[in-house]
Amino acid sequence: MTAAPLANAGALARYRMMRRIRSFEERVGELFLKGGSAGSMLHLSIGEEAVVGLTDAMRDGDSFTTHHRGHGVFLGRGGDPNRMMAEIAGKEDGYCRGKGGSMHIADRALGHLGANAIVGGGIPHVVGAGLTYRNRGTGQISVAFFGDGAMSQGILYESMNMAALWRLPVIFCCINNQYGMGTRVDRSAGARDFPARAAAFGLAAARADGAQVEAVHDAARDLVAGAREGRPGFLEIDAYRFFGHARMDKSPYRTPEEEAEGRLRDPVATARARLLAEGQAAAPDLDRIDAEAGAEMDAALAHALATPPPPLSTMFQDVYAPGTPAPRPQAARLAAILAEELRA
Amino acid sequence: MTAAPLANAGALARYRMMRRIRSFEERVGELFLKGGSAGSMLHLSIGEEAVVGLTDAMRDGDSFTTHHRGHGVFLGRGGDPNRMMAEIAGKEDGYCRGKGGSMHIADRALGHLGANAIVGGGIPHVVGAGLTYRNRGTGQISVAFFGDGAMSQGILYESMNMAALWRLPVIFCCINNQYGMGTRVDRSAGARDFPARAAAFGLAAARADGAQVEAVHDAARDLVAGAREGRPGFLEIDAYRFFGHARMDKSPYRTPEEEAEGRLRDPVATARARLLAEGQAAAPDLDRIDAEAGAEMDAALAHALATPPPPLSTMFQDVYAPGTPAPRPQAARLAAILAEELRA
Amino acid sequence: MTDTTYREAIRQALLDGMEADRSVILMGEEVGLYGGAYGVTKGLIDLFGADRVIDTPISEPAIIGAAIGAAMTGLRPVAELMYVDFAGMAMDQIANQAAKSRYMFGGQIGVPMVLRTQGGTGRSAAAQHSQSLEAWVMHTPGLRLVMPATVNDAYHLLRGAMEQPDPVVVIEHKGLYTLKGALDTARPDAPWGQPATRRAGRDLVILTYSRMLHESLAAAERLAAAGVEAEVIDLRCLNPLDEGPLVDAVRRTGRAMVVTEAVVTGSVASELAAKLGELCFDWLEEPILRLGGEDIPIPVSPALERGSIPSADLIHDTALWLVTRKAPSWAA
Amino acid sequence: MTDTTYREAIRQALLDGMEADRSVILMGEEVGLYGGAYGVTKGLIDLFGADRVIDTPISEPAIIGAAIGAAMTGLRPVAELMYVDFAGMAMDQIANQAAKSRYMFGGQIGVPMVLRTQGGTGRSAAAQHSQSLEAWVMHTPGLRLVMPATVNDAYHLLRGAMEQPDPVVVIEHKGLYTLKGALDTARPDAPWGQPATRRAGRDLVILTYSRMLHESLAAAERLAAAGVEAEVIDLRCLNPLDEGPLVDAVRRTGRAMVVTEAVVTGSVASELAAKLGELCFDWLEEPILRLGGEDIPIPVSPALERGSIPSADLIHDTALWLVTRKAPSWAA
Ligand SMILES: Cc1ncc(C[n+]2csc(CCOP(=O)(O)OP(=O)(O)O)c2C)c(N)n1
Ligand SMILES: Cc1ncc(C[n+]2csc(CCOP(=O)(O)OP(=O)(O)O)c2C)c(N)n1
Ligand SMILES: [Mg+2]
Ligand SMILES: [Mg+2]
Repeated sequence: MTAAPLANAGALARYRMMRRIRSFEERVGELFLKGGSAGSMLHLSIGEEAVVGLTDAMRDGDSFTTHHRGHGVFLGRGGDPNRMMAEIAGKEDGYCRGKGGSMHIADRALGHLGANAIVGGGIPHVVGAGLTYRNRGTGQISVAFFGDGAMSQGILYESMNMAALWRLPVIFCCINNQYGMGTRVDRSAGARDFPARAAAFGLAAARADGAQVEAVHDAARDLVAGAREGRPGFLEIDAYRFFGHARMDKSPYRTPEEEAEGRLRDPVATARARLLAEGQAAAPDLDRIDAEAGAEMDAALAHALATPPPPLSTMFQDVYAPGTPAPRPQAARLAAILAEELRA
Repeated sequence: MTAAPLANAGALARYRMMRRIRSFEERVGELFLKGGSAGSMLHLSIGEEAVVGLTDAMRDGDSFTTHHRGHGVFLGRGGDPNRMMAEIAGKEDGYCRGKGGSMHIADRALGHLGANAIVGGGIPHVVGAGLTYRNRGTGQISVAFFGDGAMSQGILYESMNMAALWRLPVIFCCINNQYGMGTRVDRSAGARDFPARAAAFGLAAARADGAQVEAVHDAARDLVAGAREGRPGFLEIDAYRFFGHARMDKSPYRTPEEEAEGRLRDPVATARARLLAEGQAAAPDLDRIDAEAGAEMDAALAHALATPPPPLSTMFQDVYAPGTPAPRPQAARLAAILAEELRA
Repeated sequence: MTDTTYREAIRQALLDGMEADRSVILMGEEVGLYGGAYGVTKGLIDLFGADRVIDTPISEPAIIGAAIGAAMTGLRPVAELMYVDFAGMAMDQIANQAAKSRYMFGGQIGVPMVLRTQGGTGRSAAAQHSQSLEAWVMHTPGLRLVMPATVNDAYHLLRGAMEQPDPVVVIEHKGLYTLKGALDTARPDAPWGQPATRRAGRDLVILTYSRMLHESLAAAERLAAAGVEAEVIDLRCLNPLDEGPLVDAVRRTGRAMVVTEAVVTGSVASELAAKLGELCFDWLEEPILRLGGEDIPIPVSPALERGSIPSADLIHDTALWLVTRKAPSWAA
Repeated sequence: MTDTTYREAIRQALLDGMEADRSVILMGEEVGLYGGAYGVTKGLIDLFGADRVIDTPISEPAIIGAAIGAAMTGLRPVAELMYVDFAGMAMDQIANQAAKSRYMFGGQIGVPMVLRTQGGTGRSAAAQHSQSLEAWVMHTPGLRLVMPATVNDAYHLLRGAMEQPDPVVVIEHKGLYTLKGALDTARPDAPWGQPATRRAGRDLVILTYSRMLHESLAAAERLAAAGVEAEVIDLRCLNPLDEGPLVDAVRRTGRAMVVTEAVVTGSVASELAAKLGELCFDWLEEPILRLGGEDIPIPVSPALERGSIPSADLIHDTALWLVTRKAPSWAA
């Protein structure tokens, strides 16, 4: 343990969170290799940890939706790695009882209104949340997290327009990792200035360097403050997707050189270097943080592997609210027909 | 007949066309009052005649799609008032054999790829047409005409993005008549600068005064020239919807004062005044043009009322291409079951 | 109990629902100042203000999406899709988001919203404004679906929908807004979720809903004159479907027809015929017949439009055949 | 005749179609550089260039819309919707535009395009990436619908689709891409538009399509061992449907099951059961049974996912009951 003064506890906390995200995502990769994940649609947010600059500017009670690459955002807002990893493994102990998986994770208590496997699908939900907060004057905000790919989805513009029109406490956060699957952003965007698009709809819009969590945080603080007062915002986090789109993708559509360069823009390493350089933390502090994060996520992985899958009968639960009849299983339907037949 | 020199035959031709549109739309209103229209979903383009500034900048072979308020655009591109009015009356002699009506009129020969009753529905079709022209190097362009209401439809932004990305010979023309049904544009748009939105997607964008057909024409000529060279464009025509949304709407949501003021921005009257003021035409010339337009559209109205409706059996045609079996009529299906039953 | 219209009954349900529960909001295109494309929401913005009666831009996907988010966070939105035909733009939000959220999230997050819309023919509104798309909704687990045919149901089915913990799609019929009838706000025609027998009969059962109820009842009157007693059951609540009473009626009569306005292929009529065919096989004297819209887009010409959907005549003739084996003239 | 995979057969059809007709273009998300989310279009961009193999932004409505415009003006686009689940965003362009243009415009403007997509379970892809939405398509007049189950059909149904004058939706199955089988590019399994009898049998007929064909054939093998001969018919072309051969088979055997992976309520199975119930009533010994997916969203857990759709076991047990009246254990 060292005695170095932690001038900026917030920056150190953000470093810790980013490290936890990195470690979590690495364990998700292991889960897959061990055959323990539910499917292979696992999208790692490694390289995008600076989103913590925004999640950390939010408050308890604020809500959010994420895209398919949302583990980092969720952890940033307090997600429990055990229940997350269990969900990714399709286990009963997971956040969604093994029904949602990586792409459909949610936590009502933490304001996580849901990850979404439809590109852009969760974006309008924050508009609705914003309506609730505005109508009730609660001071909450709601944030939509999505990728650069969603910049091509019409529903984003419909949603931004509504937010601006109705002055909703809402933020749209585009985590631009430069790729939508194999398509680099210059092959999907007719013009590359995303904040300009948002501004044209009347939003306060900014871009921040995704290698610098503190830069993201600075931009985020302003936008969050504005949103709370009914000035909706848009934030582009300029990052790089370190690995393939999903677990099976080896990214043959981009060069190793580009990847190597992109990975230099590592928000975790950058934050570490800065904390050290500015004397805000000493190496052993950070090493301990790293080790703790690793151990925490090792445990989450072990838990996910060990905990049991959901029983078959749970399949019929949660289609409708408790108290309303569940759908009749097919076997029961066939048996009903059969029973009648035998009787007749 | 007068001897006044017609310095600008184009301007006079545009006047004539605008007058024809005005007269046509007035007859559509009469058709409805006479009970001769197929339904009441009739959207008159009175007040928006300056769109002729763009249709007149297009060439033979160029294609276009329109929205539900597209009579004027179609006439501007050469639509036959007889067949148009007959279609609006749901008659067999109409452009679409009485199947489409006012909101689904088309003319393959003139490049009219279809009016659309879905706000925004026809916009992406010009992107596809643009692909065809680009791939074949034909030099044609394709233009989407739509209202300010479609500025809230996500598919517009998806389409503009594609056009910019692929450098397509395409123009998006927003006829802003200040209203989508009862909603004035400031109640539907988070920010009011539509060309700025288009520019943010990489389009050449302009706004023109919809009371001045020549101003529209000037802007349109530039955009059309650019589009032919693969620089897609966006044009907002700033106009006013003189009457209700559709035939039944008396516009209680706006004041008579506002209406009176809006109607001062009359492109037909403005053009007439300008032609006279600049000595490009004498009043008798213009009176004759007006009278001719009126007579022509009287004839179209009479034709539409007189010509017969389609026979019932045509209902089953055109679901699929000729040569492929038509859907079996229900009566035939029931009769087939019945016949078997009787036999059995 | 008062005499009123289908339109007024819906408006009354919205009004009563909004007074009963401050979390209810309305949102959609033209629901405020304009009062609704069919005048259903007239004046409600004056009563409840623009925060609770929200005119939206023409953005169907985001309207439904915003309603979902509002529902997730504590409001009870009644979102309006002006025509069910526009569902094509919003089916992702309807079927992938609203319908599946509770399930995907393991029961954590419900979406207590109502989607009001209207469909059907009768106004020469052509192929993109006249469809009956309830089959798309019915094929989507997680959604509930009700379709009122009467004035009283216009009120009660909507009121009930506003109290459900899960998304309910309410499809009105554009041809019924001016229908007159009795409204008793204290007494529904039947409990929410159950079918209603609109006419008793021993010879065959006609299963139907929405506007086709009235064609079916008209046919049944004429059948009675010919000595054939048709039972007419109004499904009302299509999904989940309370099949018990339908099964009982079909078994009792041994003959059944399902009548809908939708394109017959892949329709609710097909679902009903299939299901009842399974459950009533040994009781059936004749095949369960489907009567539906022709398998074509809706043409704008009034005559073609009318000709493309079942009429009381067609229902009558077909029913007569089912019972008396007397072939109608068109079956020659 | 070569042995290849379903994936390769589709790729070959695209390749041959593009070589045969210069107006054919491919467009969709990741169809170019990436080679398709399931690797189907690998390398085609190198062969035909970026003008004919067009990587699009993630804009499903505009992708389909652009394909429509291209088709209207002379190209023959094969647009790809990466997952049929995304149809929800694009149903307006599919059902209101592509399907209805020819009709609304009185026959003037056809839309000769193909919409390739894929559906189904088997990869733990969860509720928004595993659906079988063919019922939505089938309920839309103006569309044609084919769903290949075999390697040879993967080629021929797509090639045939690329020659149709009207929009064709081709729904592949994500669980079949690695299926191996014989491809004879000169000889389809049956003419385009018609069903194929995959196994003859006298005791009952199983009507199915797409991946459920293979479960059905596996069940039929086991049934044969028990002395029950099931005929297995692969629908292949679902709309318009060539009902003649189906009617013949059902009348011949008097017993029928329809097996699909889709949610059973409102499914193609319902349509088939209803239609054949009408046309085969007097020949039926037993009700036409529907086997389909459970009426739930698809859960991500592999065990739950598998448990939610019909298995060879379920098909076998149910068929055995239909023929022998021997109740399966789960019906106790
Ligand atoms: C509506 C829709 N279209 C396509 C897909 C398939 N898909 C999944 S992720 C993805 C790329 C998304 O890119 P981006 O938004 O940048 O997010 P990233 O994966 O880079 O985090 C695509 C095309 C989808 N899931 N949903
Ligand atoms: C997708 C869709 N949503 C809603 C409607 C109903 N509607 C028809 S016209 C209209 C207003 C359109 O306004 P605008 O685009 O400005 O065109 P204008 O009528 O002013 O010419 C609306 C909401 C529709 N036809 N399609
Ligand atoms: Mg990305
Ligand atoms: Mg307008």
